[in-house]
Amino acid sequence: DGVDQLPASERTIYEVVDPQVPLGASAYKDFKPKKGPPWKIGYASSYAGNTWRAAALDAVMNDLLPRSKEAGLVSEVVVTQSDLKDAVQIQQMRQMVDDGVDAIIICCSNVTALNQTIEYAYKAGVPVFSFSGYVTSPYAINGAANHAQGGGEMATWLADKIGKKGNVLLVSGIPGFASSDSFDKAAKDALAKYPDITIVGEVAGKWTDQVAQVEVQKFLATNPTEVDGILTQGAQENGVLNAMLQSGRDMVPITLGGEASAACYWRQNPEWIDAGFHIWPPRREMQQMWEIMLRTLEGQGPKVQSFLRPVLPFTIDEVRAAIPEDCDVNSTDFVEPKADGWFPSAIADQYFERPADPWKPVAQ
Amino acid sequence: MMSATAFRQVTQDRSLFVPAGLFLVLLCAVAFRGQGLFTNNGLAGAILVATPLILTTLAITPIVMAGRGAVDLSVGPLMGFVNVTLITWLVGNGITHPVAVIAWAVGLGAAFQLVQALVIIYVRVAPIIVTLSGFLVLSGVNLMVMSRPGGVAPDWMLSWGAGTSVFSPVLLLLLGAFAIWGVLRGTMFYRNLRMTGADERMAYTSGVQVDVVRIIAHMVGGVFAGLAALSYTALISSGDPTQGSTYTLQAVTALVLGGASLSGGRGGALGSTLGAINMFLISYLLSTFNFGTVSGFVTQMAFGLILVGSLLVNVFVISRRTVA
Amino acid sequence: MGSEITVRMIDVAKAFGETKALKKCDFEARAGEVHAIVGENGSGKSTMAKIMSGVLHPDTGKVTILGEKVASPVDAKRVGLTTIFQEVLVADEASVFDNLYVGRDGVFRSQSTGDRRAEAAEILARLVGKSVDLDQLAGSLPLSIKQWIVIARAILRRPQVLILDESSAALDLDSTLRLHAEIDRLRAEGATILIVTHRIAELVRIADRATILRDGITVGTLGKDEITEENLLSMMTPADRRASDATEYASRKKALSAPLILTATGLAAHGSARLFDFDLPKGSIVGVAGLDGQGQDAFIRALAGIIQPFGGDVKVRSVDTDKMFALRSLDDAATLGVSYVSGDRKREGIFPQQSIFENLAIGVYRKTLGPLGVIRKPTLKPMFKREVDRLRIKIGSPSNRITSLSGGNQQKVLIGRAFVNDPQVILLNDPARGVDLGTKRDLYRELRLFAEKGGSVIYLSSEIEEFIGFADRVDVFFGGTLFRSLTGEEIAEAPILAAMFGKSRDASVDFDLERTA
Amino acid sequence: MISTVLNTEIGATRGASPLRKHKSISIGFCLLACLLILGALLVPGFVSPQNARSILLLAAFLGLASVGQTLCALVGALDLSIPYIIGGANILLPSLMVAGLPAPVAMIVVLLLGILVGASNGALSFRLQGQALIMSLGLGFAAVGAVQIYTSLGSQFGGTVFAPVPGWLRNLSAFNGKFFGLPFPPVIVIWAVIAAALGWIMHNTWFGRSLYAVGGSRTAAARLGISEFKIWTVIHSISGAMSALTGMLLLGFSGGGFVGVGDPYLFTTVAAVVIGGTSLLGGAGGYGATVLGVLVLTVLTSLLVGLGLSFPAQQAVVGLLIVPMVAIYARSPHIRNQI
Ligand SMILES: Nc1ncnc2c1ncn2[C@@H]1O[C@H](COP(=O)(O)OP(=O)(O)OP(=O)(O)O)[C@@H](O)[C@H]1O
Ligand SMILES: Nc1ncnc2c1ncn2[C@@H]1O[C@H](COP(=O)(O)OP(=O)(O)OP(=O)(O)O)[C@@H](O)[C@H]1O
Ligand SMILES: [Mg+2]
Ligand SMILES: [Mg+2]
Repeated sequence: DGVDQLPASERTIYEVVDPQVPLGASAYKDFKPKKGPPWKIGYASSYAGNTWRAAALDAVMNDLLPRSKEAGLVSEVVVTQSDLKDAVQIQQMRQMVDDGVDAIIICCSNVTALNQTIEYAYKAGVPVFSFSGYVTSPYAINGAANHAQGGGEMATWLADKIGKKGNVLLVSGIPGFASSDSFDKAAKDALAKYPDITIVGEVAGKWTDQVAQVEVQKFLATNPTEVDGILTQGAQENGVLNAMLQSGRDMVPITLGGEASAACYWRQNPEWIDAGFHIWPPRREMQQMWEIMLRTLEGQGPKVQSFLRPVLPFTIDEVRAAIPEDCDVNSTDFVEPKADGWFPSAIADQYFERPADPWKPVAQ
Repeated sequence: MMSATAFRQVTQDRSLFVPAGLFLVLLCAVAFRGQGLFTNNGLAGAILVATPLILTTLAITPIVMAGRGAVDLSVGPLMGFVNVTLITWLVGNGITHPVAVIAWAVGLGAAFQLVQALVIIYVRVAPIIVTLSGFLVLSGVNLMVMSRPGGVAPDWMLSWGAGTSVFSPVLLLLLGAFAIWGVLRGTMFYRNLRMTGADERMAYTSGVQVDVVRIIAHMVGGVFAGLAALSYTALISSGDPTQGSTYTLQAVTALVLGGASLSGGRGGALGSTLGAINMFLISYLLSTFNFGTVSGFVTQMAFGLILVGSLLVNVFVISRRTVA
Repeated sequence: MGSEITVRMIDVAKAFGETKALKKCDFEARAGEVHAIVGENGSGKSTMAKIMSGVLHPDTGKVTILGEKVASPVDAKRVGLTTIFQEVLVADEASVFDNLYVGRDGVFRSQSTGDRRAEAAEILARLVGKSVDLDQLAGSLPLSIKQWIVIARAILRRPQVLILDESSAALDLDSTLRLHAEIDRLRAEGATILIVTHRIAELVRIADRATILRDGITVGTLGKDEITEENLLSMMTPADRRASDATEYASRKKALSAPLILTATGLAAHGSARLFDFDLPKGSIVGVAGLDGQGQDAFIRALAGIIQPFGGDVKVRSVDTDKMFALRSLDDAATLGVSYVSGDRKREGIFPQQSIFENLAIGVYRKTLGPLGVIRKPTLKPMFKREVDRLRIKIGSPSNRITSLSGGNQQKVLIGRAFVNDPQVILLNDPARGVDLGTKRDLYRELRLFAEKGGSVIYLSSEIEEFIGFADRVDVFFGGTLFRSLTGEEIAEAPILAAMFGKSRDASVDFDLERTA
Repeated sequence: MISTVLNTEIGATRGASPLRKHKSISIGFCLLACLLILGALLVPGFVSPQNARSILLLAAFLGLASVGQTLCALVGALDLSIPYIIGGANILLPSLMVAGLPAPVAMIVVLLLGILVGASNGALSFRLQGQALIMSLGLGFAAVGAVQIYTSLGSQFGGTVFAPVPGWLRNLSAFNGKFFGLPFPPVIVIWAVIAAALGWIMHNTWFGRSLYAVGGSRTAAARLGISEFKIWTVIHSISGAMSALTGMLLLGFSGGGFVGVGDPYLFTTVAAVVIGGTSLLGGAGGYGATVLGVLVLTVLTSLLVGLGLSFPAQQAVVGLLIVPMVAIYARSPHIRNQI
């Protein structure tokens, strides 16, 4: 199948993976777009309420789109938002297809609900790219960090950090969303290896700091139990941190996913922890998806259905480099890997049948 | 037999003016914004996406018509309940035969509504409270049955969600519901229902079996909720415990947009269908604008304003009638 | 006359909590007779009718209709019993046709409209006297037509037993005659017709027998020849209550020459009615009479500022400045000291979930407001006590709900609500409806006292007897306008009745005469 | 909520003795006591100052949000705009502060806007009666949409607004807030004061009495010169104001503006009103009852959490509880007794 065609170095990324993530060969190996560039792209997001989505959209509108326009690759991006309503997202995607977009990027949706619509798009010659999460449809191309591997790695880090024993609070994302569930599943599997660690509670932070803060506060207030560490998904760790700060309890290790705000607290309290994780850096992931999309549209022939990236740990030095000493604990930004640090073109080339620089397509 | 009088009644029914007017306006606007909707695929998709809402709206229609302010808040979660049990309990256990699946959906919907009707009638608690309770219970139970979206619809249903042909099985579900309604409309039940909703005491003293009428109204609503769940399952080809709840507000809104009165007596399938289609068209129309980042918010605001406007116009039209 | 017994009640009792509506009710009616049920307000007539119809179940005793037990309106329909209830039950949102045939068929059976439409159109035309569009919504029709719809609904069922609970109360003479013709027709077909009515003249003409109820007990049945006013009254009312009230009123000196406190000029009850003027001398009691729908109701509401009269002005003399001020709204009425008491206490009087105290005191809150709309509570208790004593309201604890009181006492509370503001004019819109005699007497006495102290009263009533010996003047409405003002000797049954039917001064009204004319 | 069913309620409480009148209150107290005893027995640490504090804090938010719902229920209306006004206020306040308005001014602006939305709610829906809830839903949508558009101008996100929450606001409503040195957040006191004031107003002012009058019988109230329009407008304005206030106070609790904070209050406010014993049909009940309802609901939730029930299970249990609760004190009379 698809992953077998990757070089061994890349295949390791797929070792720990959510079993639902489709790993087959891509349906777009021999794909030719309906027409040549510039293409019209649809971005059907399911939600717009948090900083992470905002950063991702910002990457499209203020970085990727202008650059693509300059390169004559993309003419416009149509953005819709469905407020977490599947039916609405389905309708918006179909509308995009009917209105003649050349590719659709979807964001972090229900893993199965859109499958029929994706097939509909495929039949109309419109490839669908699922960004930062997977869908099970064989006609979609998924691009994301390997959230299962990330969950496992972050859980292991936390377990070590608290001395392999104690009570852990798990702050999940949006239950039911692909990346959220992959993360939780692997994280729980990893923690299960430590008999002295108990998960004392599980709350949903919805990848929104305020929600995470409220939920964790409620948990801490109504559960007098000791909490020794908090395992939280990314894009909400600052809420978790604030909840801890407010509760008046002693600070415990919390997994960091790249929010500049929480990273700032770390920068000011360097003794607190020893690592953070780029688990879903919004701009880099979007860039990854965007480049995969460009390459596919250029007919480079993706080999796999799912492009997974390993979760990258980062150190306080990287944080120091990224944000200043007098950083803002309310920042809405993210600490992200360097532009080519996430999905370098040398590696990307290995994922395509006919690799080329996506930004300088050979004239067709 | 849609006789001349029935036609006259429909045209006389001022409560349809606003939804019908809004429908025409929206249709023109959509046509102006792009003809995507008026292609085979566009229509097929529209039917696919709008059917669950139309059917949930139809599901609360008889219940609201039965009066006592019986806005059925539980309808969305009920649809979700049918959806998740279908996927988890039936398909999850290898039961995928179409007859079994359809019987389950329809039967479960009707059974739940029967329970609600019995509580309303015999415990004599206000319907809105009973259905609020149903809403909370089912919203919770749905997540207990299925903690996260997933599963797959039966194979035979997968093609339903393709939405590439106007004459899809989903359309059949819709037509089936209309047929049931059409048959009922031709019987005394329909009149008894309207009279019960309009003035229950009058109906009761005139020898209408108001309790039976109420029970049937609920069960018909339950059957429609079951059909709605089938079309919804076809739409997402899977189970989703979270989406049902959002359908309650949408259905009640569509009902009111369709000119029905939440206090009973006024309303009908035609109005409800128009209301639900209007909701779809509003959302379709707004999606044709590229509002970029704020699209969701503009949609929400515009939707609210259209709702407010059409309610106000409705009041105007209807109060004109009582003056006349 | 057939002698087959169609309706039989043996030893029936029915209590609503503490209230014993029926204590011992024995009753028989035969096929082919018109049987009247008479009694004071609250004596249990409607309860009896509801029990026969299967709406209520008796606590004890046995009821058979045409040999069967009737446990619900559905049963009643099956055995062929139809009831026209006291309240006009019409669905506004449904068409006339649907209103006529509601409940005729089972839950499902398919609709067959063809014959029915013709039949309905014919009967409705016969009853109303003109044709009515069957497809229009009932809500857009006037009350009188709605009443006819209810009657037509019953007649269309060709009942074996028909019960009319005060159904003629709202009909004018012409209509009453058409109803009587219909009743005659049914009787000739062998049906049993039970009528509940307070109109003695009507009874005398149409009833074959009459059963009298007193305090929930059937005290006897009169044959056709025995039905006279004296007989009925002596059986209906306990001896101790029967003493004439007239003596009490006689002493009052007439106040019609006093200065005017309220004047109305150029009014009309509806657009096409003739304009009229009205005046109210200080300290007088003016009765307002009229058949239903003749405009007296709109008139009294217009005086109260509830509705706008067609054209015209209402002016009231202000106590402080002694000048006449226009009264156009409820607020004007409040500032000018005009209080209104409705007889429809259920709909526009009581606040059912509130206490007795609250129901009375709410009338005066506005006068006792301190800064920021704060109610000055200490003044209220004495005021409440004063009114309760004055009106002899029988209450338990003032904090009980008003609905724990009997209808008459509820009405007294509402009158207390009007008095508590020390008004200069009180408008009473049929306040004695559903009120028993003792209560009425208390009410008359208080109003007379009020008038003697300089207050003015406008008293609308549907019962002519109420005016006699009580009102200084009776203004009779007919055709939407003030038809005649009667004073002195003219305040007697015959002249008032004549005027109510739009007859000249001397013509006496007799149902039989009218019929042959 | 629906005027045509108003009369069904009339018989429900006929012949009420004082005991019966306070039936819902006594039942509420019993239930609360039972829950507390159960909690003490079953959940370690349930009866502790910390837990009491957190229950009261969470109850305070629900209680404040339920003020408007109670008043609306008293005239037979439902206000579905509450969650949207809460969410709108929650993001508008920080974004106004970011725009440079001093905090007090920003708060007043938000409060006034809440009142404006509420007032339009009341003014536009008073003729609709039964349809009023959809009107409030529509206006809620419009309002929150507008606020989100405003807040996303110049920033990327409308759903969330990030701005430093002033310390005093944080102190008002955070768990570790201090009330003059006492270890509980002042929002609890704010709630208590508002509850007491409201209870007093309802019984001792013309406004309060006319509110009950309109809810009990519209026509009878109109005869007394009480303007139904005014009452509807005022109570919806109060509802708007209290929702805006709740939204702003929640900012101190959650540490940043998020439009979704109001979502849970859509049906929980209705549930609190109903459990307290205020009829949704108007005329009977009061804020005191709602306070009880809020406490029952919050203690119950806390107990269920303590027992380890998941959120869905909690919701189901609360739902199952409503019908029996209401059945004890607010059954409608049989139709036979309504003829
Ligand atoms: N549903 C009820 N609940 C409690 N008491 C009732 C009920 N219906 C009637 N009553 C009481 O029973 C008694 C008889 O009432 P009923 O209506 O039968 O009198 P009626 O003779 O019809 O009077 P009217 O001439 O006013 O119509 C009255 O005291 C009344 O208050
Ligand atoms: N379900 C009930 N429970 C207790 N009391 C009732 C009930 N229904 C009616 N009553 C009381 O019975 C009395 C009259 O009731 P009823 O319904 O017979 O009045 P009515 O005949 O419609 O009106 P009217 O006063 O014109 O005769 C009132 O005191 C009322 O409060
Ligand atoms: Mg009576
Ligand atoms: Mg009666």
